[in-house]
Amino acid sequence: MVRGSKKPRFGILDVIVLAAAIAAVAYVTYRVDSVLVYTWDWSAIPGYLFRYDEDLGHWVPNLLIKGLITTIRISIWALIVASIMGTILGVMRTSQRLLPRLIGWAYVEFIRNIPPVPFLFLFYFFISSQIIPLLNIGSALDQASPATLGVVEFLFGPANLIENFLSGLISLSMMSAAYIAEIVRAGILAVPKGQYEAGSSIGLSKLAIMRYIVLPQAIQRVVPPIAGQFITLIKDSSLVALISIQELSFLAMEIAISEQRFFEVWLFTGLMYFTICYACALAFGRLEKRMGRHLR
Amino acid sequence: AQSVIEDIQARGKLVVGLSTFVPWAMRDKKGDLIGFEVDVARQLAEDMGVDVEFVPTAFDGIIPALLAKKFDVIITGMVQKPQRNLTVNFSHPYAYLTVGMAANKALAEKDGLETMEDWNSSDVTLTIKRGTAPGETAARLFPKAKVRQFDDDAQALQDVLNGNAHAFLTSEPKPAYYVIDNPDVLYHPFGVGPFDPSASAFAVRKGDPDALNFFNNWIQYRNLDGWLKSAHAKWFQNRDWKDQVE
Amino acid sequence: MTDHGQENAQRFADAGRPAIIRIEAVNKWFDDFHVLKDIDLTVGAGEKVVVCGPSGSGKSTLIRCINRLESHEQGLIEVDGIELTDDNKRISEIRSEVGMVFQQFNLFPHLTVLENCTLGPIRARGLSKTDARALAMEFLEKVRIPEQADKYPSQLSGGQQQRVAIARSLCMRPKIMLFDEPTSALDPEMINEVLDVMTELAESGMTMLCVTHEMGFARRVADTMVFMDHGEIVEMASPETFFSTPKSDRCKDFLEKILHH
Amino acid sequence: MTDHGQENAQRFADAGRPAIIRIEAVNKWFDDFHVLKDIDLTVGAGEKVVVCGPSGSGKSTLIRCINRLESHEQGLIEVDGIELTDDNKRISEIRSEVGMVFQQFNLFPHLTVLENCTLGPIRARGLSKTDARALAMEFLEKVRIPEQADKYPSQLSGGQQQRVAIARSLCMRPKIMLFDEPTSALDPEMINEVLDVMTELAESGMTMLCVTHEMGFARRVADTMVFMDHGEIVEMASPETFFSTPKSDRCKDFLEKILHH
Amino acid sequence: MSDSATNSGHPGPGATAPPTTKPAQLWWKSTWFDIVQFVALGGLLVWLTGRGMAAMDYRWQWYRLPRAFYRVIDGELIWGPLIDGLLVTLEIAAWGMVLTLVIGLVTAVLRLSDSIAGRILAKVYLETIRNTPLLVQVSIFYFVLQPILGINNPLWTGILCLAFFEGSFASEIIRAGINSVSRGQWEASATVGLNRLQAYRYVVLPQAVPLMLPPLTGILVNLIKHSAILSFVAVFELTTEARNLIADTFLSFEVWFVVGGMYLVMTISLSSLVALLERRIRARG
Ligand SMILES: Nc1ncnc2c1ncn2[C@@H]1O[C@H](COP(=O)(O)OP(=O)(O)OP(=O)(O)O)[C@@H](O)[C@H]1O
Ligand SMILES: Nc1ncnc2c1ncn2[C@@H]1O[C@H](COP(=O)(O)OP(=O)(O)OP(=O)(O)O)[C@@H](O)[C@H]1O
Ligand SMILES: [Mg+2]
Ligand SMILES: [Mg+2]
Repeated sequence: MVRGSKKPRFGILDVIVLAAAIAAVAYVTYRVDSVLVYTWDWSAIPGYLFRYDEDLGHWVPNLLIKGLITTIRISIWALIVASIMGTILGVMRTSQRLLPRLIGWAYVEFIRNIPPVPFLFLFYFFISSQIIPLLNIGSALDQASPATLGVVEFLFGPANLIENFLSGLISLSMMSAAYIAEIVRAGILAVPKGQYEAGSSIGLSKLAIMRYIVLPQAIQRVVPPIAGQFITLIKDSSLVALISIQELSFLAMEIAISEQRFFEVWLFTGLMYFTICYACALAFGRLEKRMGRHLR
Repeated sequence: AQSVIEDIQARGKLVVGLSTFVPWAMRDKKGDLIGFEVDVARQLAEDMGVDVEFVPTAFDGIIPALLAKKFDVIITGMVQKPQRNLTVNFSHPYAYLTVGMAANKALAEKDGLETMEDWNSSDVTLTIKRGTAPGETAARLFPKAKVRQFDDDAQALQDVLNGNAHAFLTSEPKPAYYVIDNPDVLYHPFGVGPFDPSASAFAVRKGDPDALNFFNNWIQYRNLDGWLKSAHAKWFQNRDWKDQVE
Repeated sequence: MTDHGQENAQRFADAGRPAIIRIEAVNKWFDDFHVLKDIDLTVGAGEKVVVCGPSGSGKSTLIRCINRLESHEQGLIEVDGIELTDDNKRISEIRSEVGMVFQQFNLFPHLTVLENCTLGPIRARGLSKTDARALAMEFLEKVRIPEQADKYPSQLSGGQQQRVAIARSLCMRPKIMLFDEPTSALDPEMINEVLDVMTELAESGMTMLCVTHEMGFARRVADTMVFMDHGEIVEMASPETFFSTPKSDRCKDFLEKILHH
Repeated sequence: MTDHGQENAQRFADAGRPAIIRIEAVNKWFDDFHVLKDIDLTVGAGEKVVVCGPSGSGKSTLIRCINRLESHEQGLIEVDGIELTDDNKRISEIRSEVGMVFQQFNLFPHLTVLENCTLGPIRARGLSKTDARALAMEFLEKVRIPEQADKYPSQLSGGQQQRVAIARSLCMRPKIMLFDEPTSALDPEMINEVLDVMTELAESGMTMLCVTHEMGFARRVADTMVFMDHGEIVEMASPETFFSTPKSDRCKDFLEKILHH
Repeated sequence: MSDSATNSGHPGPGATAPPTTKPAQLWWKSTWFDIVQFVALGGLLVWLTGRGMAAMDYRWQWYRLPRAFYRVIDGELIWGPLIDGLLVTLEIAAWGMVLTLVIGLVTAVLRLSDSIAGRILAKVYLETIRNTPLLVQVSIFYFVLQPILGINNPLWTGILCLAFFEGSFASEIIRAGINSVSRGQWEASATVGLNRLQAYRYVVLPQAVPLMLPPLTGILVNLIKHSAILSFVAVFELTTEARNLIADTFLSFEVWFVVGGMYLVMTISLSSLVALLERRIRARG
């Protein structure tokens, strides 16, 4: 009767749910054969994962894997940058002073309320196209040794698109940071006031309280929502195709168009996303358990 | 201001923006870019004595990138239209398109669509790829019909195959190929067409007459010596390239 | 209320102790709510003061002002000769002189018992890890739970947690200990183990200011009882006088309520 | 533990009261943790039973089993002749016979005091609004806070909240009242006002089963004291015997700890 | 709230007005100075963006835009594509929210139930939706499920798909809201004789809903933002219209900025509306 007081058991609801699920699946399978005008052909997909390069004499990754690597690369970078930005913004939003709170608030509201495409355009074409050329990355890379170039390409992708990569990375991070800031803020606010007081009563400075007491506890609380945010980030990274970055969904689209195998490519790409996102969710779940061992 | 032609030469590299559009530009099995446009750009670069770099970009991002000087030129089967020409400059045409139509047999029969007049009805749904010439064709020939725009032909085709829409319009020779591929479902309605010849051209930024002059003359030059024609034929007259892709 | 000021000074001269906390005419407001009204209180080194009074009377606020978890708006608070102002440096000086134990323990749940005790000494006092550990173990023994050093707070009973909190404060080697209802969140069987530790601490000569309703403890340990109501110190006396002949009606009332059951 | 069963029946035959709660050989586990071990307890109509024991000994679990907030896995519990099983209909019958007051009050914060009291009668009993109001006002007067009827729980003191909780239970006109440490979340000055209400209720002849550590109250009110430890009933006796000559060491220990301060 | 007991009828000798001796605030610590700094910072950003626009030497053609909103032909007002699209987007948001809430509630209740099959079904649904891109879901809904289920309407397919997507997030919010009502409230409901449904209706939801409102607003905002993805399957919402317009005119920047602004107005007015609603609900409790 009381929620959560009982172990799961098999009841009438199960029968209804199961029956509904089975009926739905049966109906869909029946209709797939009779309605959908489409001949499935999955044969081309494996070749786009890896192919045998006759010149080099070994297997090399093809478009889908390359795209996947780009997606993972930009997602990881963006998560790192977004976490740092988000933490700073989140701390700002809990500040005693008005100015940091105002800045944090304005940032979060702006990002959360504007659709990604206009934001990306605004940022890429007007802001980063002013700032990034100042860094002179292009000419620096022209003079770089092959070894340096290799490292840079491993970290940031093809040298000719590095400015795009950085812009895409920053815009993705900026978008994610707004959400992470909210998560961090909630995490910080969830740490009871008594913890701050206990910290200051043993003589710790404000910074030390943040560093040794509040953030460690806040982080534990924010791991699950951050995991969700990371997954969203991976999925939303497809946006950067607009600025010429060859990530997974863009290349999948190109293959789908070239091959005229629309569903197979998309379903398979969906599966690839699912795999990395779900793996990510599981990994974060582990992390959460490990960190939560000692907290009630 | 300095012309982009000088930039290209100083850099030793021609940067071309394009988006995938069969058979203009697409990926082969190795993941490399192939297609009519790719040949054109390669030849253009060769004639200029520079390397070529392709930057595949989603169609929505391609014009802003050109305007923001991320590319030197867009070569992607872009059709000249007056409204577009107000924003960018177009070169002389280097290829011509005609629009064909493939329709869903069962749906057309059910709704009794026979003549051109029948098709011009608000009950009819047509599909096209966004930003391509068939849009105009549909609006001119069938002003009453509903038009759905997709990001790609494959989607537009599937919508018709699924029976969601009556017919789709795209540049020849694809409609013909699709009918051959799906003989039970698709057919060419009322045996007319192809319609509406239109022209594809390079797109460049405004305010650069030197570039425009150079590209115009290159196109004319390669037109007169027949290179453009044979390159076009290679990709549009037959589907020998198919096994490079599938 | 300057009566108390005099009474205070009097009492104080008698005992011949040097003052370690001086509170003079302190007023404090929460927005428009006048929470401390003209408080005068002097505590001598080694003196044990027990503060009691109804809920909301300002007891917690008073002792939180003493280590500046709250700031007062009028009057003077001096701890060990240092006046409490907005000056940050002084605050941290004060904080290292004054230990505080809270009703809700406020242990750091992500740190072990030992880490709870060494965090302050290492980060605020700059002790080496080894020294801090030795210090912590000393005080954990004093509160009789050295064997729990490597557990996390959530693995301890309430009484044990509160004893850790006391040890954690002691590790900062404070001259004064403040207690804010240290036993009121405890299960009844655990109250005594904490009171015992506090009694020992009192016997060792530590200056203590303690908000509690444990009147048995107060009788045993207090040098001075303070009764607060509505933000004022209504009565201040030795335990004997306080319990046998309370002067004000408010105090009588309160004692009746609290001692009856 | 069937000694207690006999002892129980004995005590009970003496008093000549009909049994209203029968608990026989009840066992309960939380996963692998054996929380109630062979519990036997019979409560007569109008009897007052006070249960005490260390934290975690299973006191709450026992009384929560009686109105089936928890279900037992072995043995028999019968309330007013109805056996507690999984049958939902019976559970709601039981629930309307048995009122319960919690340590944390558990008032509905979004409803006024009056609405708190009338929700059950209206929705579960099907009373009209007017009747439910009249009923609620009657019991609010009994717990001496009729003037607070239109306030929200957050506007009341702890003692007042707990009295509302008692009134809310009484509005269901239960035959039996269960109390789970009703005063342990209260400020000390408020404990008595709640205990007074409970004493009155006891005097009115209500059957009561009360977990509490307020030994003064127990002495005054209880017919029977029950001491639990580690999921067992270790001792069961009249208050006189219980406080003067506890039999088991565990019970002695416990009483010492709890009565000392 | 708490001053009823403490503040009344007991002025005490020291109960004067708050002290006048409070030190005056330093000007660089005052609220208005923070606001000035904030405005200055905002101005700097706008200026930077403006400079970026100028540096591109792009010829802005804003004057071509009004036609996208309305035209007057023979004295008759005809709404342009952006207005049409806006209306469709609002329609999607309205229906989408209703469906999202229904799906979210059902999923949340299934996950909180004792039923094994219910929990598993809910879990599978959540994981699938959350770990795949919306784009993939939209294509599958449109090209695979639509013909199978026989929904002959892209708009409704789109709404359904969005609702399933956002519903997965809504369900977590609803679940968290319900879970945040303490267990004691359920138990108290049971002891005053309410059954499970009544406990939900009279005790739990009235407390949970105010908690859920702010995050649910986020969902609605996302619903509006994500509806843009339906342009992929030719639903005539705002983004589709915008993209078609751009494909015809190549006025990318002008159109995107205006459309971005339109979304911003929609989402912000929505958030403010819900904030207002929330305040009213809070005021009652
Ligand atoms: N931060 C604050 N803001 C506003 N009012 C406060 C604040 N802290 C405390 N108060 C109010 O000040 C009054 C005194 O609070 P204080 O905690 O000092 O009382 P107390 O005597 O310790 O009571 P208790 O025995 O309940 O702990 C109370 O009425 C309380 O509501
Ligand atoms: N839902 C539950 N799941 C698992 N273990 C539980 C649950 N509820 C209680 N327990 C455990 O059962 C034991 C008895 O709990 P119970 O609440 O009955 O003790 P108690 O005598 O009421 O203690 P207290 O005086 O602290 O209220 C405790 O060890 C507790 O940890
Ligand atoms: Mg207090
Ligand atoms: Mg209990």
